[in-house]
Amino acid sequence: MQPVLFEKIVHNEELVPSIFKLVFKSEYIAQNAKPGQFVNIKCCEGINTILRRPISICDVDRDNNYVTIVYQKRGKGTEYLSRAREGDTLNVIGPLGRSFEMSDRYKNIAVVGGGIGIFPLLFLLKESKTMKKTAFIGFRNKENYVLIDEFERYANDLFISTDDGSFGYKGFITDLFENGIANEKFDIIYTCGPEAMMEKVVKASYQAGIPCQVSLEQRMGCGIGACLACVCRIKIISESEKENSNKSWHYKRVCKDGPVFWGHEWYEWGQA
Amino acid sequence: MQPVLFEKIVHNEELVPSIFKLVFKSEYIAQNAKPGQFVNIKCCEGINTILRRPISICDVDRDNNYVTIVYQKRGKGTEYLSRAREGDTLNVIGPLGRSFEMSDRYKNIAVVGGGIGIFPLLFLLKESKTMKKTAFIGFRNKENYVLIDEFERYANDLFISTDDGSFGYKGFITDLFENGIANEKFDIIYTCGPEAMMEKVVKASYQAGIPCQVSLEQRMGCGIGACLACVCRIKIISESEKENSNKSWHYKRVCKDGPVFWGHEWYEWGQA
Amino acid sequence: MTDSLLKVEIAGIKLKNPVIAASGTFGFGREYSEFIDLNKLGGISVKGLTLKPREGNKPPRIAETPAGILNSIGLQNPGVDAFIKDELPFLKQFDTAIIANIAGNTIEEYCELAEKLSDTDIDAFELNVSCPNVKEGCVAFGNTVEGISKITKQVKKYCKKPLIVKLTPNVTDIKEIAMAAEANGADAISLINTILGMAIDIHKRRPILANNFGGLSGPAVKPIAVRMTYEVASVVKIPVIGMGGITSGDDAIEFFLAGASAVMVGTWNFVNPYACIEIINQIKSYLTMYKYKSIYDIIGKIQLN
Amino acid sequence: MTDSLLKVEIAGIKLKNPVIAASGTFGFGREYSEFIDLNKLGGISVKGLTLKPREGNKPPRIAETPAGILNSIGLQNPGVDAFIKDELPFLKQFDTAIIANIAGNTIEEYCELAEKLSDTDIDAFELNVSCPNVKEGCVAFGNTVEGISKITKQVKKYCKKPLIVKLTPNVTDIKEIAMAAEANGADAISLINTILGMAIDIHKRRPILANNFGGLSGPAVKPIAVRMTYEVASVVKIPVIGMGGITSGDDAIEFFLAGASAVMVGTWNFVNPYACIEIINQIKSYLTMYKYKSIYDIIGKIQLN
Ligand SMILES: Cc1cc2nc3c(=O)[nH]c(=O)nc-3n(C[C@H](O)[C@H](O)[C@H](O)COP(=O)(O)OP(=O)(O)OC[C@H]3O[C@@H](n4cnc5c(N)ncnc54)[C@H](O)[C@@H]3O)c2cc1C
Ligand SMILES: Cc1cc2nc3c(=O)[nH]c(=O)nc-3n(C[C@H](O)[C@H](O)[C@H](O)COP(=O)(O)OP(=O)(O)OC[C@H]3O[C@@H](n4cnc5c(N)ncnc54)[C@H](O)[C@@H]3O)c2cc1C
Ligand SMILES: Cc1cc2nc3c(=O)[nH]c(=O)nc-3n(C[C@H](O)[C@H](O)[C@H](O)COP(=O)(O)O)c2cc1C
Ligand SMILES: Cc1cc2nc3c(=O)[nH]c(=O)nc-3n(C[C@H](O)[C@H](O)[C@H](O)COP(=O)(O)O)c2cc1C
Ligand code: FES
Ligand code: FES
Repeated sequence: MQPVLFEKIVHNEELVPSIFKLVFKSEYIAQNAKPGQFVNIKCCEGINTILRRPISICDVDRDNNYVTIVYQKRGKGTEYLSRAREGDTLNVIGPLGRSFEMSDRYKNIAVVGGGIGIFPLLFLLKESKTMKKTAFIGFRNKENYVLIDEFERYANDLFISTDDGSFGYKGFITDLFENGIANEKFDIIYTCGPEAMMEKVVKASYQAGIPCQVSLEQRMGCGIGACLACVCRIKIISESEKENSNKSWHYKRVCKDGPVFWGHEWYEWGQA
Repeated sequence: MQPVLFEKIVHNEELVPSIFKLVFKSEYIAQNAKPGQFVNIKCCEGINTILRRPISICDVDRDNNYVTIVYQKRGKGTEYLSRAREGDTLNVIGPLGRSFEMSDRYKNIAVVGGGIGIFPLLFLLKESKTMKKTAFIGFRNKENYVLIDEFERYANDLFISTDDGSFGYKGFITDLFENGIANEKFDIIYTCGPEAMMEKVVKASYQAGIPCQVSLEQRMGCGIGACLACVCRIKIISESEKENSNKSWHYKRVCKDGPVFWGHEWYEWGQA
Repeated sequence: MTDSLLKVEIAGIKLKNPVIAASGTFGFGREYSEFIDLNKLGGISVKGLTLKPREGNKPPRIAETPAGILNSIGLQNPGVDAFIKDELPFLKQFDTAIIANIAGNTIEEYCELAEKLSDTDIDAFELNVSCPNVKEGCVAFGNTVEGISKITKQVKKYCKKPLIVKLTPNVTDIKEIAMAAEANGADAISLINTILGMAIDIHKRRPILANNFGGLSGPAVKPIAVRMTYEVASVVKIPVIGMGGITSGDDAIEFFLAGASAVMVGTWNFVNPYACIEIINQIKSYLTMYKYKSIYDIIGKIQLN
Repeated sequence: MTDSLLKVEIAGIKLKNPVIAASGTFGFGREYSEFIDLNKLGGISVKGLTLKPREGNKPPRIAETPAGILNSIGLQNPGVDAFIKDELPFLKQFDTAIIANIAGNTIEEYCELAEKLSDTDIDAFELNVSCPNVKEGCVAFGNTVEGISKITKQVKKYCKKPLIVKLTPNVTDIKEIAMAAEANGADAISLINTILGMAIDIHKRRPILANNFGGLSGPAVKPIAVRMTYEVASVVKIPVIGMGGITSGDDAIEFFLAGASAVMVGTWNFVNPYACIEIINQIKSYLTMYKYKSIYDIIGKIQLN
């Protein structure tokens, strides 16, 4: 049985304006989490917000059973969460969802992340046992950028861009990535971030013939696969399924069938 | 203009199980409060509870601008309030409502209180400048009783009862009061507590020809007199009003016309 | 100090801003005048008025529910004559539109109310045919096309001021009711009144309200109110005044986008006596942030998906 | 371990307790079986089934509102055949009543669904004539006396299992709809389905839901649901299953007192996957505290003021 957990918050800190790092102690999640999975958090008691908020797992410390998430304060839920203090209880379910496909076959991996999409990629870099790991991460500007030290630690090559050029390359991270993919034969690409960015990454990977995984976002109800709120369009690829359907796509659940999907399954790259 | 105040909580302590004493700093309320008035508190931010909760003012320290309220944890609102900590902000409006009639004419006063009704009476005893003050206060049992030291300090004579006899007289406080009124010529009686208790007090005072004031409770909306949610039946006494109405009573607002009313105005003693 | 950004006109009445205190939540303005400057409000819709004084329902008259309240005041009011004599002069000291919310047991009563008030200084009528808390008449006029048509047509004859018809949400199809009001002479529509509800004290095993049922208002009803505002605004040409659960400028903007030309704020006044004033300022900030020149730039400007 | 305190019978179906997972919020039980022991539930009403598989509406399909949610799933489901083949055998492993919630575009589709499912192991039908999220049919059958009469009568002919008719709250008078369902053969009534609502993203100036409108559920609707449960229970003789905003045993007790013989729990499962189990325990505590011998001791036992 999967538990609904009530865990102790160890740390909750504003890293840069409106980006918070929260660490909580959870044996169950720390021991079971895989990169790409998320936790679903009740951000306040009572009805001030009701639905749980999905947040990717950014790091786990399996020795001490610490789980780290990094989140942006956006609306009501994350605002409440931002005020949690050390010692408070976190009502959390997880780990949830399909993780990134990690295999020893992939010797040379790349991650491409933008904004809040970088957090699950950090966990992936850390967990990946290969020796060649390249990270492309993009930020709006210098004020937004976080966890650079951690990315430096777990990636062999790190490329950074900011929209305004206040740090690293000025422009889109996809420019750097398209450059990278031209020079380097990656075995797999993992991407998470704004849809427009992921679309470019999927296209470039596809053209280069490299498999690619995307991590999607959608508004969720249950977070466990029961309510069908969180769907996205996914191409029908298997021949048997194609035969049974006159459609080229079907809706899949981000919370259960995803959040990680193969780039080429992601219907028309982006949700039209 | 009357302000909506955001004041600092200085102290919030559980006196006996489920009875809390909360002290906050408020120059406006401390300088303006009169015995019998109440404050109206937003017990949590957001929508977990929405309406403000009315709580009587139990004490003020005008030198230091401290205001004390004592409240019982009953439902959602008081439950939230019970978890407020020192340094938290209290969203409060007050002082509100009509206070007890205190006059130098009343040399020999008595208060009769039961349960949570005793708190406004303590403030009254403290503020009253007369030398003869008798207090009758009733509790369910020994575990419930609070603020005895304070009552001893401000009353010249203190009578205590508990329903189960675990402290003081065993039985209703009205027994002690009916005894008291037989032996002592009070100039005025003030009462606050359960309706059944107040009814007995009003009757006994009436029979003894002593003026009596009651403090009523009702569910409130606005707390300031605008919505007409909190009404109670009040006898029409003035001759001119009687002429204009074919009814013997009209609805008056507990929050604005009360909470303190004259016992003889309180229609049929109790709200039928 | 008027501000052209926020000016709106509803059925010929010029409002300095589109925020009006909702009927029944603001009395006759006296109590809130101790907290805020009434001159700053777009308008005030006064407590529902009847021909004769009314005592209203038994207490308790209010219950809290999740993100909402139920009320069963039952139209306690001093009667229209006392209003004209004692309350209106007070209200007219302020530079804000005064809307007379009227309710009756029979169409004749509504007509008589309209006649009496037409020669006073009020700025408009709000026909309350949607109060769920009184036994006779009232809501019965508001929940059928026939009922609303008849009463609007009759009362309109006696109105020398613009007539706003206030709709009840307790209907299958609010569009047809709104169209019937429009067709029969309404100058504007306001909505929503409260939704009929019930809350039970499980320990006493009785309804909390002495009246057993009450009208639901507050944040809980907002998505229903926004939907109905959109539905009505999309079928009538007359202006729509939206309300139901507004607590902030953001909430109000939802109603404007859905098609409301003004909004009313009810329940939230109880929680925050400054609510109307803060909402006016928040609407202004939103318009300024997006560089709009006028509130009209957002009225009805929702783009459907 | 059954417990006679909580046993109820609805239209001949024996439930070990009166708490049923509400349709559409519990899928086909698989996901929640990872959190709770489905054997402990009184029943499960499965996701609305249609004759053919349905993809449902575009996302986003959910929005949060004050104390509620709007959903516009649009009846995504694998179709009745896949249900019978792939899902029902899984569900039948558990000792709990299985209710097939069915929806169609035409009365014929409903009849065909009833026919197909009649020979399976389901325990009852729940006629979903109240889903606000699909364009064709469905809710149109549910909001008039004629519509509900006709569909109930027709579908009933094909039902070899008890027929529960689920009502929409988006009507002027739910009593007449309930009586029409009863008169035409309904074995029980369940209510309420969701209330039509809308939420607007004021920065994008578009509805949050891709479908523009959605159905409101969750705590916000509770007072409306309790009122309608009371109204319906007081005019029909068949059992009533109440729902709408239940989050706790206390909430459930309100519905029992109002006249419900069982309750369904929907939205709150999302917030707390243990919701149904906790509610069962809380109902038990309440009955025990007041020394009741059976849930029947409180059903409809509200005393009006
Ligand atoms: C699988 C997954 C992983 C995520 N990981 C992270 C992360 O690591 N760090 C981070 O900062 N954010 C992450 N997000 C986005 C995060 O869930 C939203 O920012 C958050 O739910 C916003 O909640 P709110 O109450 O602050 O905003 P509100 O706008 O008040 O939320 C209202 C409702 O909309 C939903 N919602 C709003 N924005 C989003 C969104 N972008 N995606 C999904 N639902 C949304 C909320 O969950 C809630 O139900 C992730 C989302 C998904 C689906
Ligand atoms: C003038 C006045 C003075 C009061 N002084 C005190 C005091 O000094 N100490 C104290 O402990 N209590 C006092 N009370 C009672 C106190 O207001 C209620 O106990 C409190 O509102 C309960 O809120 P809750 O959220 O805990 O309960 P809930 O039952 O969850 O409240 C639900 C709603 O009912 C209202 N309500 C519930 N019980 C009462 C009640 N007895 N009177 C009025 N409204 C009620 C609440 O305000 C709220 O709107 C006073 C009440 C009034 C009217
Ligand atoms: C206590 C109370 C009294 C009300 N009295 C009236 C009234 O007399 N006439 C009327 O048309 N509406 C009345 N209403 C309805 C409000 O004007 C408004 O339509 C409703 O409360 C929804 O808005 P809100 O959610 O902002 O409160 C009353 C509402 C409340 C809460
Ligand atoms: C996401 C979601 C999907 C739903 N799908 C269905 C459905 O397929 N059939 C149906 O009859 N009701 C459906 N409903 C309505 C619920 O069964 C229930 O009537 C409603 O949500 C009120 O209960 P609640 O407040 O406990 O959620 C759905 C509700 C939600 C929230
Ligand atoms: S959120 Fe319920 S299925 Fe994904
Ligand atoms: S609570 Fe509004 S008038 Fe008293």
